[in-house]
Amino acid sequence: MTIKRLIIQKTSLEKFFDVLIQKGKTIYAPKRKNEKINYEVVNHFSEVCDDYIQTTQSAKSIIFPRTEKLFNYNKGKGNITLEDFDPDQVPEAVIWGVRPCDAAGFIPLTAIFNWDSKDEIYNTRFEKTTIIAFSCTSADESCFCTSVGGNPGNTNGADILLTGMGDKNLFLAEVITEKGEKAVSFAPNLFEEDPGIEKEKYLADLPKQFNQEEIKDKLQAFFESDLWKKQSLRCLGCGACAYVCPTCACFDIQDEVHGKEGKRVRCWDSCGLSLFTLHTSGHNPRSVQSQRWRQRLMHKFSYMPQRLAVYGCTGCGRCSRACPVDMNMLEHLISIQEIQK
Amino acid sequence: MDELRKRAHELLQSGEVKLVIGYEQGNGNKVRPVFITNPEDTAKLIFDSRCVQNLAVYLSKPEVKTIGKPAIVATLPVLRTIIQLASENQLTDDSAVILGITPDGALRNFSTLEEIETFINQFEIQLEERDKKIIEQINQMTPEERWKFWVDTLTPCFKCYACRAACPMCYCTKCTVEQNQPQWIPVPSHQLGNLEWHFMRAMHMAGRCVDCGACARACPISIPLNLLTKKMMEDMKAQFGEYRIAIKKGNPMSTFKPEDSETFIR
Amino acid sequence: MSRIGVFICHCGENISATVDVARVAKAASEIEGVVHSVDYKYMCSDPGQSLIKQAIKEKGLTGVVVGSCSPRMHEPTFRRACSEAGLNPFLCEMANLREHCSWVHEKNEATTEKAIDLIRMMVEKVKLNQPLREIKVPVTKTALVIGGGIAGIQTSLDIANTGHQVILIEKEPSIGGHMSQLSETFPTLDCSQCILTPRMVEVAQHPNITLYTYAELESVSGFIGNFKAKIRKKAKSVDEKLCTGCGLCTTKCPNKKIPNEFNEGLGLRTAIYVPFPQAVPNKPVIDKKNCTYYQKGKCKVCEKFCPTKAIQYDQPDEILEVEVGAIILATGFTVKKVDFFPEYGYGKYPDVITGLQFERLASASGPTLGEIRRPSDGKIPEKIVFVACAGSRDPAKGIPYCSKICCMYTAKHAMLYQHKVHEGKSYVFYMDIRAAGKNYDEFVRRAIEEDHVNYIRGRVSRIYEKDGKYIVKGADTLLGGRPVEIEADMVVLATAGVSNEGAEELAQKLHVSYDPYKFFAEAHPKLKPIETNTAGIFLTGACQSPKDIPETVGMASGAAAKVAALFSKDEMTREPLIAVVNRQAPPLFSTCVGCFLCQTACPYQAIEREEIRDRSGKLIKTVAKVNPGLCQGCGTCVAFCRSKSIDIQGFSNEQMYSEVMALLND
Amino acid sequence: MSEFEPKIVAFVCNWCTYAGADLTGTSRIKYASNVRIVRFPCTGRIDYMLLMKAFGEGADGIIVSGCHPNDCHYTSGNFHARRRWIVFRNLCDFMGIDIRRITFSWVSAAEGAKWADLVNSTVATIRELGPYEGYQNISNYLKKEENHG
Repeated sequence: MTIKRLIIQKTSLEKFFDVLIQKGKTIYAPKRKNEKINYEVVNHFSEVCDDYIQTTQSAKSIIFPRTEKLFNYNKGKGNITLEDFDPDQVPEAVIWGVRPCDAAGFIPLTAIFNWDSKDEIYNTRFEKTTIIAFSCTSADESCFCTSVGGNPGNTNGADILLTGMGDKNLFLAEVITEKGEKAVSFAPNLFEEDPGIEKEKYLADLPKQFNQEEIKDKLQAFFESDLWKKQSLRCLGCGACAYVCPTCACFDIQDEVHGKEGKRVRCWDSCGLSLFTLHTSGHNPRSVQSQRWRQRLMHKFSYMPQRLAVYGCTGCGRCSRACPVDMNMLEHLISIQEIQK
Repeated sequence: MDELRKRAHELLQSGEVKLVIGYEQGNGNKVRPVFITNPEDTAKLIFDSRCVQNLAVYLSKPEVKTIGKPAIVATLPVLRTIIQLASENQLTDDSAVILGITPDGALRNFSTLEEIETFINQFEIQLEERDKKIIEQINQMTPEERWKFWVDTLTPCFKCYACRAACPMCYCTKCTVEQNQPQWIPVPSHQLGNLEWHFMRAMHMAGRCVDCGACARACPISIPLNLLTKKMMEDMKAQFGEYRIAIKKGNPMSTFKPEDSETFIR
Repeated sequence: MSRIGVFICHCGENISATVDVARVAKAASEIEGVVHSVDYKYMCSDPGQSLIKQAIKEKGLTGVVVGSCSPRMHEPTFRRACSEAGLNPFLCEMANLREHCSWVHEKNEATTEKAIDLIRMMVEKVKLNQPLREIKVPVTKTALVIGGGIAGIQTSLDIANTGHQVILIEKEPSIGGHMSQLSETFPTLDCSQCILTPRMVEVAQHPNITLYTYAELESVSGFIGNFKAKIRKKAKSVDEKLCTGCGLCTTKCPNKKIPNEFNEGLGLRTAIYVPFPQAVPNKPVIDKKNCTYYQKGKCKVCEKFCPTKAIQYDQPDEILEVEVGAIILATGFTVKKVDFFPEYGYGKYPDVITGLQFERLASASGPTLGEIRRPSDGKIPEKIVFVACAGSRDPAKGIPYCSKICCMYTAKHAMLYQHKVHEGKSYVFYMDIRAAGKNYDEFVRRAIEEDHVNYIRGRVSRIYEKDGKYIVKGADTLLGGRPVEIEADMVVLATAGVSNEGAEELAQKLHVSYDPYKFFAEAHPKLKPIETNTAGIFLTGACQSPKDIPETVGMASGAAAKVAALFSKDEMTREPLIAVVNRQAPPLFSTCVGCFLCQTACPYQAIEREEIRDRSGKLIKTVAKVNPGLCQGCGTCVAFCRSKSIDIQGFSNEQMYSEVMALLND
Repeated sequence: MSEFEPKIVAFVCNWCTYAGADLTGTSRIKYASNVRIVRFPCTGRIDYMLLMKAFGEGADGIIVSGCHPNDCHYTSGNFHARRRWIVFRNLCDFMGIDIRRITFSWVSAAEGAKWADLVNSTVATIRELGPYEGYQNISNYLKKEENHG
């Protein structure tokens, strides 16, 4: 569908929020707690935080939770009963206040969960969730969405994109999808026609610093390069980058057993952790951190565009902010771009 | 700083070490670890009050080990770590050249572990007032409040294990959380799994922690998880006498005194 | 897949009276992996055991759980039954339905539920049991005895008489120990040397005993059945083979004023000397510290006079390496000297002496040839005071324990004095009289009643000199604490028996525990008084705590019996319930990271270091390894190991974990 | 509603407390049936993580018992254990884990009556404290709640 442009007053925005609550939506929105801002279930507009560049953790976990049950089982003697995932249990949800880079993160994520088989659980959650994004009016040194095909006012991935004007008493509301349209339809009166607002004027200024296509092409030849070792010598091999990333989708399947009962759960994992590729035999094809760092970067900038036609990075910069040893994605990508063939 | 660079340059030039592990300027206002193999690059080395990451964590990293003998910039917590690692058979006198930095910022060379031990013994590990205050606040809570505090504090943990990765004392090649026969700690980061992980981590640090703070600084979501180790250190001081990092001394948890308190035993 | 058999015992009615055994058997049959579940009147009876054997064969069981009495009662029975049916005995577990359930609870639903839980717990455990084999360790059938007093002599002779080899080492130039210093022995008053010296000679002549005097233990490694010991043979400066023991050198030695240790300093000896006339071996040694030649480089008188050219000034210490299967510690004890007591003059009064010095005075071979004379002027004392518990039972002096032998020898001393000095008056200050032993109390009574020794119950607070007499101040607590003052010519202190100097060092060499007073610690105060906590090392005599001769000899024979039992087979077998450090496929080799903190936690020094090397010999890593000969299976290391690299067979992490899980989940 | 029956797991050593509990049996002394004994070679073998697991799986109370000091079959396993329990208890307390629910004791092989008393008094204490809901809430987390984002 074509994007519908509307405007909404700040006071109406608050009303819109309340309408969504009244319609039974669970709203996840950025909330400040102990100096960190993260998505949490919010019931009052006043709790929502709006003065942030980026949340510490991405919105990924709302649709791809860090731990989720796939099914329950019960083993009687000779008969096993399964209680499968019930799509009806998934609540209708809204993610409010997502940055465009986070919203864009759902594109690669959806691609991964629909690559070979369709992941029912992920898709159900995704379909039941409306993403209301807010454009960025400022950026920091870790941000680089413009270099990976995004921008501070990018509409990709969002259902509705709101862009605040000046002192943010008025917002441009771009209704991008049917999900977005449906949300607006709950309170159409709160919105007005767009008088022709020049959105770009209000967006953060973030120059493009590298070309991801060029990087993709270059990486093909870099598999055996000693670049990885140089870049990753200080990498500690923790999973912080993957766990804050809006697109990292590695997971582990675990059975939690309690006697005859048990459940199978899916939980986050990371290719940065050494155990991730450890074979039962004791052999580990990615035995050192440089190989794991290579995997992370290659996966996002080479394998995914090749296989899924989508890049695995939206330039949110969370990994760089979270890294205890300043492994900076942007810096490393620029340095790859700078390598002369 | 010039002295540090000069010494690092000498060490690399002479071939005494193959690698210098230190700090360099990172992005923005960050500093970060740097690994220098070329004497010319020693100009990158910096040292200031921002340089708090515990570099000793790299001494057990396989890729770093393959480069050759390192020199390491070692502040007081790093020196303590080196001694604790030595007491656990992970380091010897020849493992690394120590570029010690005294608490007042001066370069100090150490030629033996004993020298380091003597040096660090001048500075008792003391909790900062701020930490003492928080611990005291938690102590003042009712057990139910404490329980709620910790469940709430640990619930956000998503088990990225940055705390473990940043800790130089967590050098096991296979951590208990990676054992699955039996599965001591649940893999998923639910509340029980998180509690058990942090409880066990604290127990494993008992008597070994040098209070460098690396674990808490590494936590991407700022869980104050080193409050546990700090509290434990205070308790051990109170229960078993001094808390001192030393080369030759059984771990307080692997030794005992016949007169240890047993007022809690019926 | 497990095929577990469950066998529920009624134990007559002992279990079935309170537990619904049929229901337990039925519930057990529903547990995953259980293929056979029955209940029976008496599982331990022959027909009961046959049920188990039959089921093992017919159902191809991979594990057995017997729900009956305590495993401490019948575990061997059922394990043997399994073994007889071809199932590894360690695949059998018992659930304690009797002592821990039916006998202690009322008949009700909850009790049956508990029984089911206990069964489920053991079923889950036994699923994870591993077939184990008994551990076999070879045994070197030679014993090393350290210390040549009566304890070492007795144990050496007893072991040697069983046909096994003994190496006996003694740090002094002669064996004999304290017993050779004694005059007469209580309660029979027979002459100590008369009964000891034949044994000393027997040691020297026994074909199975190798005696090294003037020798000390340098170091020891290895474990039970397989120790390697290094012995330092100190240079005697006399070639033992050439020396005939004629004694000419000792008469010619110009340095004659050295206090004689054997006589507790009450006599003198030369620098080249034989400690006492009946010494074994009866050959001299040169005391280098007091020899003019060694100190000043000139003299060599002994060499000049020696008819066989046996003197060798440049003889070096010799280090012998021996392999032994058992070690017996018989290093004895010592007594506190008079200088330990400020209140008794700090040793400045020559006629305030120790009991051991009194023994030398009373001994026919002693400096006074058995006459009781004052060391200061040789006068026969007319009034003599004996002070018991000098130091002993005195926490303020750091010796809270009773030295055990003083009551008896003090009575003996007083008696000997009365026998030798008929008109003399003797007093004994005592706290309590401890004369438990065959004919002991009668002996003390004889001293009091027949020999008229004056026993005063009370402590001596002070001794000081006044007009050539020693004023002994004390109190008679039987007379309401009335002060007592005695003017004595001589005072004999029954000073506390204490551990030997160097005991701590020796204990550390051998990894043997010791108590706060540096006496070696037995493995169990009641049931293992002879064993130490290190398997294969035994204790005898006063090195464990002060004791008298009969007790020492009894213990020595006991230790010999322990050694004989150990040596009775070529290999010893042990239960395989020991700790094991895991080994894994390369590149990990083991999850152990070699922190070796487990070494300090192990009570048995059973954890060794193993270097894992690649084919070219390059060290890959150093990891812990449990010595199966030393490990006793306590599992302290297992609970301590952070990386869970050590596990214990029979009580493994998986087993214990699954027990807890099974208990709390249906 | 029937009275709350606490689930209590006892972690005991083989040589003293297990034998002591056997003696309770041979002496026919009755005690509450809420306790289930897990036998270890020595208190030194008892892993604190097993205690955590017991709470995690729904135990309301725990007993840990072994040989009196100096009576350890392995000479010092109980001393090591005691030290471990000191640290463990402090940490539990600091984290709000209810240490009233863990009874530590020395019960010798001769103390059959003491064992019965110990179990009875522990059961009484736990009965008064009620089910360990705090812990059970977090361990039921995945049993009830489905996901965690």
